[in-house]
Amino acid sequence: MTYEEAIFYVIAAVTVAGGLGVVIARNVIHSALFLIMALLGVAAVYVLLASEFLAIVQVLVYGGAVTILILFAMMLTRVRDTAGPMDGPQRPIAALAATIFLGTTVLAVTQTEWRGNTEEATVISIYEIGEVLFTTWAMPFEIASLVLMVSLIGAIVLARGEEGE
Amino acid sequence: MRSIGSYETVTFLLAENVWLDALLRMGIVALLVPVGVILLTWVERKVIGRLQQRLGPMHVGPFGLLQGLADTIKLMTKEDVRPDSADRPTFELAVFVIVVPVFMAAVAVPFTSDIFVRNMTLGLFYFLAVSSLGIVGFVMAGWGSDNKYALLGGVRAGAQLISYEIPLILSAVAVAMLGQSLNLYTLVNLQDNTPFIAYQPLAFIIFVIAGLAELYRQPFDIPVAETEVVGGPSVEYSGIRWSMFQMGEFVSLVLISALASLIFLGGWIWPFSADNATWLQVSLMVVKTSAFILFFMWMRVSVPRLRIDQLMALCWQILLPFAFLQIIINGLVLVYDWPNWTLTILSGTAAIAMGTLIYHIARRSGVLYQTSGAAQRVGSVL
Amino acid sequence: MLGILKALKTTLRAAMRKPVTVQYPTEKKELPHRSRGLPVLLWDFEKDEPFCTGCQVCARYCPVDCITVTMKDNPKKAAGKSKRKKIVDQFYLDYARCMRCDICVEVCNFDAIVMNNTWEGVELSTYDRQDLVLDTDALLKQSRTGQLKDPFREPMGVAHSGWSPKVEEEEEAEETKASEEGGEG
Amino acid sequence: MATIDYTIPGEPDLETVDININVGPQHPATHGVFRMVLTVDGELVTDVDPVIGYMHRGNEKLPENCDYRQVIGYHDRTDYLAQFNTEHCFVEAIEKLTGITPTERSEYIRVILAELNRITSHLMFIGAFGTDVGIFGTSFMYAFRDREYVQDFFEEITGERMMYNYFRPGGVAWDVPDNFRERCTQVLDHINSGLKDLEGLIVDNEVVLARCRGLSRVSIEDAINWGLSGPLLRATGLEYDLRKAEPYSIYDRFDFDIPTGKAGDVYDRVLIRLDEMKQSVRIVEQALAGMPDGPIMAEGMKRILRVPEGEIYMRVEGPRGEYGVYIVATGTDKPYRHKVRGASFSNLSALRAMSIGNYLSDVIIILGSIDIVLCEVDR
Repeated sequence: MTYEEAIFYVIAAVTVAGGLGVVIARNVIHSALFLIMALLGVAAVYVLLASEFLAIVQVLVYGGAVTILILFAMMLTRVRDTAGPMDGPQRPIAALAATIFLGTTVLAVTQTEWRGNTEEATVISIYEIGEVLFTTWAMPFEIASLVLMVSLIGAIVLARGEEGE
Repeated sequence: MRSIGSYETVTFLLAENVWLDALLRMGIVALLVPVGVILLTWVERKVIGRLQQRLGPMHVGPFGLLQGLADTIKLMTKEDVRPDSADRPTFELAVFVIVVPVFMAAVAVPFTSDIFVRNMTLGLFYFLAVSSLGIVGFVMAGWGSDNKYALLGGVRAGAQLISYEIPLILSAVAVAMLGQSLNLYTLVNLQDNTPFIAYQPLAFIIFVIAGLAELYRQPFDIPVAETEVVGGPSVEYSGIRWSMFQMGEFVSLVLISALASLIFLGGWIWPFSADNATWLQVSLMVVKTSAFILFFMWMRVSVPRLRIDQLMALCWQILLPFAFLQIIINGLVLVYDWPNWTLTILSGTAAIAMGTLIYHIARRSGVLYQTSGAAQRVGSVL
Repeated sequence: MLGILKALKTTLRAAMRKPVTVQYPTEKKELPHRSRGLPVLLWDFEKDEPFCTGCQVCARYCPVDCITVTMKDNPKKAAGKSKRKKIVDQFYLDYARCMRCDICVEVCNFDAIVMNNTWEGVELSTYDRQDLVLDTDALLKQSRTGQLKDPFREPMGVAHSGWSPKVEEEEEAEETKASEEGGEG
Repeated sequence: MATIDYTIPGEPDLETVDININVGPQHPATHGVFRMVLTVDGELVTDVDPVIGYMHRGNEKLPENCDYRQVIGYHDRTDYLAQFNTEHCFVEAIEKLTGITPTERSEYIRVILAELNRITSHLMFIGAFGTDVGIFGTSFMYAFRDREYVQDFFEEITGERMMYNYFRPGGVAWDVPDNFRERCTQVLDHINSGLKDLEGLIVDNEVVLARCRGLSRVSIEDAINWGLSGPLLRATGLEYDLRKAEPYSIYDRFDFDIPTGKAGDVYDRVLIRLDEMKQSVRIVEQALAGMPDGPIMAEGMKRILRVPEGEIYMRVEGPRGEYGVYIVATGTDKPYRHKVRGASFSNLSALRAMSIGNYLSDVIIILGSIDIVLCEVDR
């Protein structure tokens, strides 16, 4: 086992633990904190795959911003511990759905024919990402930003409308 | 061995092994940083003392030089109190979540051409991303302490730090556009004739303001406001845990100052040549970084605190549009290949416009910052 | 922006000046002659006995009742060494209660009590509140050892403050009566 | 109190709650041991519940068992930042009841000391206000630096730094030192130069402007209805100062202005206090020039001061507003009833109305701008 592999297993364990924590923790804030842990674990996996840019974006957007907003919303609510049992009559359906999802994911990962060299991490420089983003994928990129803009304006309109009432 | 990253240069400090080398460098950072912090607390108290016509610490050692050490010993031996109703794991982990990202950020900062931990292609980006993680720590501390002051402080910290990340990153991006690189080493090397501040005065001002806010120092010390939330997230912490907050604060102070001098003031090169002697590089960096640190301390004793909605208004209504303006200016100049001096003129004009705008808004405070109406809306949303 | 620059200038200007603070425990500023520390008793070096006769006027006028005095016959009078018929027996002063109003000094007819105008009169801290109740010896110590130099006693005994200088017997009686009346009222 | 619907539309289960925040009695922002329970909705204060009484020491009841001259010491302790002003009020009341005329010299000494005391009190306000707004102790240090000069001066005269107990019915306890005039001029010089520092720090500072302009505006009618007095009242634009409106002592001999504000907001209150300090300097200068020599205690003072039967309400313009004392005398040497009207107490009653709807940080400033002395509130 090389260093990288050892480190990968540690990171993977942390990520999985974080993911489990999200669903198991009875306290919503703890869940959110476990989510940060899982997301950072994923970022670490990106680093191992030499995708630094992706890792940094993951940290910046998910680790720093998105989860803070989730925490923010939860801190201001009164719910501290999830009241009542965590399962209900929908338990078998949930189990079925989860199994199907897991199976699909495993199948997808093992059956897909990945393009490029999967034996070794491909180093993609930020210049290449930039170039691809603004040439080949310029249209989807712009559409995505347009969608975000629309939702932003929508949020502002909603917030203002509420105030006006 | 598989590549672990696209590092431009891999220089070995001592051991010819990547892992040992990294460990060694990290060890040096982890050792030097606390020492620096101990000295810096002394400097801060002394500087603030003089600005307030006081003497500052005088008793421990010559000119009170050992005051920081004495404080450290005192804090380490102090009883570590944890409120009974605090959420234990969150409360205890929070300080690490605050301190560790700061140390991680320290990795990316090249202090001179030789003294650095790791020269990263995405150094600037990495620094900003990692330092944003500390916010989680503040929110954790604020929530985990089970204290209303801490909670309010945590909420304020979250809101403020997240918001000011954006102008901070955008102003750094402006510089990165100009240098066509995110590598701090490259960015510094580009400034051998003219530092970027000459081309980007607007970005520089935005960076300093946002940096101040990221460091939550006056006039942006809203999360830790002593007279309002009694120290905010750190209110329930004592002893060594509390000193971790202090350490995080001071290391960030050094790092932000170092970063500002690297990307705007030409780091270890300007105003001399690229192949300065090491001592010259070190002294250049020390002078530039200290200038920022002293400025931040100076601001601390001279300027009162803003209110949270004014802070947000400043960020979203003034800094952010102007940061975008700077990026647009840079884009225009780069795309149409206008000479560099147009950059100076455009950015300088925009900077003056921003200053005037802030000046007028503050004078007519009743208009933008009315307590009722717009401001109340922000409050109820918060 | 301009106002902030002005504030920055102000603090910088202050930094150029000499600091106004002093290193207190090692470096003490001089106390003015009239400084009112806590009250102490004076020692009559000529007769080698306290000035205080234990007349209790200070105890009566103390607004916070921090003084307790008892009187005894002066043994030195019998020996012919002193003119004082009566002398203080026990004098207790609770420094923790004293509010340093100076009234005891003003009413004293024998100039026997003064406010300590040295640093010893203000610097006192103890672990036990009881230690702040001083007895005759402790109160006289400052004066006897000569630490208390030149206490401020000019206004004392002069009609300045409205308190009468001399004890005349009728006035004494009147005063006692008055205080009794007041007590009833 | 504004009623706010705390349910989020469309999310009936997600109910937001207000939290109560205790500011005080142990809090860096409260002046003294004042406590207020703030109900905050996020950052917005929806209710303020002031709690007083932590400092109650029976300062009105105790003097009923005290000789008139012993009471002076208790008056120092009602408003411990304006001791000479409070003593002045009480001493004047006794003099009016008994018909004693204080000597000229002592009147001048009293006015000089009272005005200097007003300056120290306002300096304290500016210092604490700066800290409330968030300057890291600088205004406090500057204010205390200047206060120290005045207090040293007071110590040279009275021997005490805080509880002077110096005024007496009929005059003052003892004469001022010989170098009084020179020292007083020196002190005034220090104040004049020190005020420049404080002005540089606070006046026209954009952050202060943004924070304090338009904050907690009070109209003249409201101010009168709430019983506000002092700088709070004058900030609304009403030119009402007891030194002019109802001249006591020898204030009618001096030429000074009453600074008034326009908006009645926090910023005006600060500016007024800065201006008042300058006016006080003017009064002291005039008083110094006119101070005669002579006795400092009225003739014919008896050992026991018996006040003839009667009652009086005497009021003076303290730094915080109208400081009054009501005395019922029954002919003995002790007051039968002794009531103190603290300016802070009345001013504080407006806190709730001024605060609601403002931000948490602003409420701290509003409280600071009232400039309470809790000893005067609780008595």
